[in-house]
Amino acid sequence: MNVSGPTSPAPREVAATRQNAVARFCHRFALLFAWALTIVLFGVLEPDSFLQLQNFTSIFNSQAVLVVLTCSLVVTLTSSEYDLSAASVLSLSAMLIAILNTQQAVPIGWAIVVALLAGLVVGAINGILVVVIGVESIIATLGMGSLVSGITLWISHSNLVSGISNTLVELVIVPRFFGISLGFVYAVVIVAALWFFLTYTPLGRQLLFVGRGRRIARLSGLPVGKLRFGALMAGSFLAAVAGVLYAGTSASADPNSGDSFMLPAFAAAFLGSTAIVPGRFNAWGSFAAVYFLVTGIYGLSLMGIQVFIQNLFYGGALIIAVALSIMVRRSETREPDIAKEGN
Amino acid sequence: MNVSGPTSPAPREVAATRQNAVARFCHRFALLFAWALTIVLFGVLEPDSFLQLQNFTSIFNSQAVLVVLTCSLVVTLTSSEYDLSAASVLSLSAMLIAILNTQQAVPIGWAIVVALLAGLVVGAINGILVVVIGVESIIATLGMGSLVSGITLWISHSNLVSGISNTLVELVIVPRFFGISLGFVYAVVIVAALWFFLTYTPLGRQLLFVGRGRRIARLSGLPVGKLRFGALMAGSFLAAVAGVLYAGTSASADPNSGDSFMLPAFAAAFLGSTAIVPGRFNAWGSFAAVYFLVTGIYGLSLMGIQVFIQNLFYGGALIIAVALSIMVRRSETREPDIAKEGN
Amino acid sequence: RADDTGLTSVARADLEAMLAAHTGETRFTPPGPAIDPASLKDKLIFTIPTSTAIPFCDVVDKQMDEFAHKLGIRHEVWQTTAQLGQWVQGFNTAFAHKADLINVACGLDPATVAPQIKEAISKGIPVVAAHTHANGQTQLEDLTGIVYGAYIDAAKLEAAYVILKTDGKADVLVITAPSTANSPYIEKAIMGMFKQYCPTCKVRSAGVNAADWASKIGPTVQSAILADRSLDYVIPIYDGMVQPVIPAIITTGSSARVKVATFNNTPAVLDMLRTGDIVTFESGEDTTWLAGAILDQDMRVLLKQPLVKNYVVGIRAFTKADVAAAGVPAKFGVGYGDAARKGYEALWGLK
Amino acid sequence: MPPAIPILEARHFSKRFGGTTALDDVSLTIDSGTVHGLVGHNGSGKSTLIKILGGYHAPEPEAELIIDGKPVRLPLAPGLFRGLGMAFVHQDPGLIGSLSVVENLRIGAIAQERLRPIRWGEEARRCEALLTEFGMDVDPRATVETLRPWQRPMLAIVRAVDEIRQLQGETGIRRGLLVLDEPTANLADSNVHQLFDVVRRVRDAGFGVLFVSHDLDEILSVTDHVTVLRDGRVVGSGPTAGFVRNDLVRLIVGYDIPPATPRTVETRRTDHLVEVRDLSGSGARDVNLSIAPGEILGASGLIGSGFAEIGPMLIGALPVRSGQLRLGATTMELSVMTPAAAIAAGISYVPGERLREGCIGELTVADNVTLPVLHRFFRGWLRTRAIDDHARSELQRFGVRPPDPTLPLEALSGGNQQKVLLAKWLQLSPKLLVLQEPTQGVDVGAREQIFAIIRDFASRGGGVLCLSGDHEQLALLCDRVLIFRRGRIAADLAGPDVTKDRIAHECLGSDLSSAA
Ligand SMILES: Nc1ncnc2c1ncn2[C@@H]1O[C@H](COP(=O)(O)OP(=O)(O)OP(=O)(O)O)[C@@H](O)[C@H]1O
Ligand SMILES: Nc1ncnc2c1ncn2[C@@H]1O[C@H](COP(=O)(O)OP(=O)(O)OP(=O)(O)O)[C@@H](O)[C@H]1O
Ligand SMILES: [Mg+2]
Ligand SMILES: [Mg+2]
Repeated sequence: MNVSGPTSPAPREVAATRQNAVARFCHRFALLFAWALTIVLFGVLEPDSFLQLQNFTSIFNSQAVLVVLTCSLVVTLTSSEYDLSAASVLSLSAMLIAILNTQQAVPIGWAIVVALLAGLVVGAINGILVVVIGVESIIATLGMGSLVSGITLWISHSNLVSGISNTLVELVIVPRFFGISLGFVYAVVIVAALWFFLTYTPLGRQLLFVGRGRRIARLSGLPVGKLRFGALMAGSFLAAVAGVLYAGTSASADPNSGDSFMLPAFAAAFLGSTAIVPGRFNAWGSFAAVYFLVTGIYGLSLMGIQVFIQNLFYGGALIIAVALSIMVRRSETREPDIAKEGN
Repeated sequence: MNVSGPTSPAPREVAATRQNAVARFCHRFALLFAWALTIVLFGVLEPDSFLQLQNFTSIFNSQAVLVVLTCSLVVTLTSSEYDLSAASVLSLSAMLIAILNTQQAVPIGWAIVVALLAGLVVGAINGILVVVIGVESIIATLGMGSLVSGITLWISHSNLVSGISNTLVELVIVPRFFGISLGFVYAVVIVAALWFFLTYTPLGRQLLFVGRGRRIARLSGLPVGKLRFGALMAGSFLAAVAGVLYAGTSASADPNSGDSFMLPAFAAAFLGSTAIVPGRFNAWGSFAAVYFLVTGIYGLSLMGIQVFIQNLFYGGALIIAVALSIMVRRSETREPDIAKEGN
Repeated sequence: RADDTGLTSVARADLEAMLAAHTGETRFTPPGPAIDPASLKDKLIFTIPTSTAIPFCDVVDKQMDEFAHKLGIRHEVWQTTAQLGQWVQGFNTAFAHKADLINVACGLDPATVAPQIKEAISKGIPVVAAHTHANGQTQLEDLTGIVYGAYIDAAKLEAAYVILKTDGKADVLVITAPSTANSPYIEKAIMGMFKQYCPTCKVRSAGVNAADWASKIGPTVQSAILADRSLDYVIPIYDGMVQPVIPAIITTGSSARVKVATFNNTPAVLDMLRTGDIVTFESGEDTTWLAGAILDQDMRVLLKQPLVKNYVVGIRAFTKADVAAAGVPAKFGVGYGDAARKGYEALWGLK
Repeated sequence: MPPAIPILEARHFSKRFGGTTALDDVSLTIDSGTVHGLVGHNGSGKSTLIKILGGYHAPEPEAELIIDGKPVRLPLAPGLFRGLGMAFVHQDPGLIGSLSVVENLRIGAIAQERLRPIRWGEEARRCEALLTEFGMDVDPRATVETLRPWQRPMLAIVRAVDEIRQLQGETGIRRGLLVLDEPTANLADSNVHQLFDVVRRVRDAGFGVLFVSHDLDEILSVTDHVTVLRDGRVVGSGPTAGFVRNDLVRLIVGYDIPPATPRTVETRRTDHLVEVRDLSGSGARDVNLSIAPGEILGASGLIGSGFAEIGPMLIGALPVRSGQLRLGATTMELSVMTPAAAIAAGISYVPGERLREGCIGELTVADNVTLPVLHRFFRGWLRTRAIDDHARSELQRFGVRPPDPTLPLEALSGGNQQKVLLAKWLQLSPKLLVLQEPTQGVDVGAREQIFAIIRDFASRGGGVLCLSGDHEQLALLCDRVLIFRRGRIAADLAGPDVTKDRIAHECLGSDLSSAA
């Protein structure tokens, strides 16, 4: 059957909407260029100390926890849910491992299993609140975050717990190949798996549809509730994995250990959504964002620059990257209407 | 001109949409009942220490900062923007007062003016990012929050600064009438003004229209951009006012003082949206929420209960209140369609 | 003569002597035998503090820089903002820079970076915990050396001051920070003092984690004041906790009754002591002494000489009477005199 | 008599959205005391023109606007249209669902004030009176989303008319313009008559009316003057009396459309492909229907009569109290149906509100088309090239212009979006295709193509259920039409009875009989 012909509506100038491939490429990889630029900049400023292989392995090794926590946020953000309890789950997971392993003499393997299960339980409760009852995710997870923190404080009597089995430490932080630790390998594997999941599996695409248009997804036959529930559980699970890496990195757990990761993780997820697949939360974009931010901060620390500059760098990088990305996309595609501009 | 006629559509079952007045009343005042219940509960558990006038005046006096910060969030949330920089603005405002007043010998009045202006400037930058450039508010204000924190650290060299003029302290925290301090009076005045503004002024309603349907607001001839810009500026301004109260409360400023208010303020704003005018962010609801939460925490610490219970109370209260409110509203209105449930 | 509350004159004398020993400029006593740092030229000492945003850490680091410069030793401070990843990077950078010694400093609990410390030791890089432990606190086995924080001395001084000030009728709230490893030891030292010198005093403690200081100390203090009408002292174990304590006292209308004694000599809190009437007592470590002590212990490690045991530095207690000596407005490192600097320079054979 | 000065003169209006030229040097003059019709195919620029008048879009710089003889600066500042005497009913009626009826009705008044306190009690009473006047029994404090679907467009019309009346009230007869962008698309017939009544009164009071509709009969019956847009250009304009229906059609599509011939199909069939038994819930009661293979069954009725809810109910998108569906050999309980189960069973439902229910505008055409069949392209991983190829071939098959699967779907015009939706659902090779208003807001040319697609599907043995309030479309497309009244099937028209007039008559039947 072919129904096209002279009767079809007038064709519009396609060239204009088809985006300029070069501009698009630049946009996709702008964050990587910025990262490269940061490296060159600090390489010039600190030629002796910055441009050493060991520096880079150290940058890579030290951020596995943040990368995995960011992945957790990418999953939930893709389904348009905010998970503010992720950091608390990280703390809980690390603390469970510490307490079970050091105070209850539970073998480290089982302790990890319990920690991951705890992540799934929190995810399930989030799911019940958000999907079944219908509480907005930002509210439900704000509340759950507070509850989970309370539990972590409770089981730890608010104490730092140290002395986690060296097995875990070996498996996470100790450098192996060319100075790269297994923790970084896990983080890369998780990022790659997430990228594959979101890009190349039906489930990942379905999650995107659920995030962009819940009603449409449902009418298209997607099990929207299950997908949202699943995303919240997967997000909490990944946060718990980040907690395991934390425990392995520090061989100890602090009841508030997760808190300081929350802002960097959200910043990296947002920043990452301007790169690689601009406009979508995506795994490699977030990965690049984490290491761009960390490299910048690392270089600043290396130069002995005061801490407040780090805050300025963080905030400035996020704002500028996102603002530029929006302006580029606007000029690439058609002119926005006034309402989109929001005037 | 009369255009009605016999052709009018079939009558509807009126009883179903006209909501049951009793249930509605209960819903509106449920938070106040919960508050009363908390008071009765602790009154019974701790009869000697809890039920004293001074307890209540001191509960009231101590939370003016949180009330005003919550008002700031109510304004921005009404226009559907998240302002994550509010806490940093609070810190900046308090720090400016401290530094100007103690280190630069600026009279306290002028120091306050500068602090409030700084709030407006941050609000304007937020406005430019969000309204003019089109960055999502949650991202823009996350970045601005980090930037503003950096500036606060910078100007204070990360130091706690104390010695703010006693005039301000007198004007804020010192108990006056029946043990009530002026700080609480300001907070109540701000809440009442916000309530009047949101409920009875066209401008307040315009903000709500913009928050609920930006496109439609624009089609209806509202200056959407200006209103959003204004909301972000007003929010930052109120956060700066909270900073002034903070400076007056503790006669000193810490570069990170605002951070710990962020979660309580969001929790109170969300919780407050389940009360008084359920379903909308509103001033008195938030006021009730702040004092419900604080009374609970206060009673718990009076009983010498450990800190973790406070976290449990916080999280639990938020989740339960919002979940209940949603379930009540669902049963009040008509059968929801399945897609809205999001299953 | 024993007065009505049982504060014996012996006890009173003890307490007064304790306070007197810490009043005025610090009196330096050499920690051990002199050392010869000549062989340490161009060695690299790498310091990782909890957070360089903590001004106290910053001042000590600067003072260490100054000493190191005179000694011809290289000293690097890693800029951090209290994040695990940054501490780990600090260690890796120290390895990359071929540091000869690493200081885990200024409250950074060695337990949180235990794997990194182990790695450093296995690489043959000694690690010294500087100003993180209270005396008597259990410590990580891997650590090469320790310079204690003077937490215990300070805790005892606070208790002594409060007991004396109230003539043995104290009613005290101690605010602790359970998530900090040295907090329980500080608490124990305070409680021990009261038990020893004033068993009839009423003392209780409440723990608030550092993350919650700004939001939860207020209600805690308020409810304690209102629950107990005779409460007269609040002892926040670190002076970083003082800020939210003040409004809690003012709002309850009890600023004439309830006072504060605390520790760390943060300038802003010394200013409160000078200009206000709620903070009445504060002590803190001589920062020059502390900087010298850390370097001194570091050099003993590098020179493979016997380490100083129970290395604690001197503290100075301020009351309204002499707080002006800390500067107007107060500054870090002011008011301790020159003894520590001269003492160490002599000990190390400089000049 | 029309006065010398026109109420509105738009000159050289152009508007480009990136590469799309929505308006190309359009000039338009509206005299007071006239109803000015504006017609054109989908995407011809009607709504864009109207949104420029409302200050929503900024036109290209050469545009001039003269109101009442006075030039006005463009772009119009937000809300300035009120000062110029204009009131609008926009294409999507411009209501905020989560807010109350009063707030929505008074949005205009609220937009003009700043700090003067609002007296809500008074406002509510005023609105109640206004709604009663228009025969609407609606609680002014109810939120708009709880209203019945047909009440919402009516609310927007009441609001605009009220705003126009305010103008009249202030200074006696005043000159102003009521702008209606497809106001009848979602209205019940009775409300359409009511609306025309209002439009004529407004005109007679000396105002101008700009009236947009795809229904040419409406245009011919209510307007005094017509302007036709094609591809953003004015291709014809003149007094309505000077046009016959076919002239308009030719101007709109740019060529002649041969008169459509209704399908002549054999009479009743007994081999049922689909059977629905005792379906009740969501406004429909005891519905029994059956569809033979190759049959196109229509369903119609007044808005609110329950016919429109049948589609969502069959796939479990609206609550069902009871009922069974037999499709081939399988029988399903409808009260536990879900869209996923319906799709698995071979039912495709193409919803009416395209961008709200059908597809996600910011995602690509390929993403949208392949969503229900993603698993077909998953062999270890999703074959993205295969996805694009598949989407492209589907677009070509359905004559989507341009057939580029990588464009965001919102870049297509309404008719093309509808074709994409059909492609999305027909690729599943369903046994039963349920369509809701398949050509709503679709221009005449695209409409023919869509008809052809549907007929082709049926001719291969599929069953079609077409839910529509467009009687002409049903007459052209369907073998049989069920008429709903008050939630029940009231008539079953077949063969020669399937005519536009007969359908219209049967739809109103119950009202006529109950009034009698
Ligand atoms: N905000 C926008 N951004 C980009 N393109 C737009 C925008 N709004 C409209 N267009 C394009 O402008 C053209 C004209 O659209 P318009 O909505 O004015 O058509 P219309 O005549 O009202 O059609 P319909 O009969 O379907 O309502 C279309 O090609 C449409 O895709
Ligand atoms: N239709 C409505 N939609 C939204 N809010 C409303 C509505 N009607 C009333 N309210 C809310 O109800 C509260 C008070 O309304 P009320 O009817 O008492 O108004 P009023 O100012 O007392 O009017 P009057 O004195 O004329 O009766 C306000 O919070 C207002 O926001
Ligand atoms: Mg249109
Ligand atoms: Mg009234």
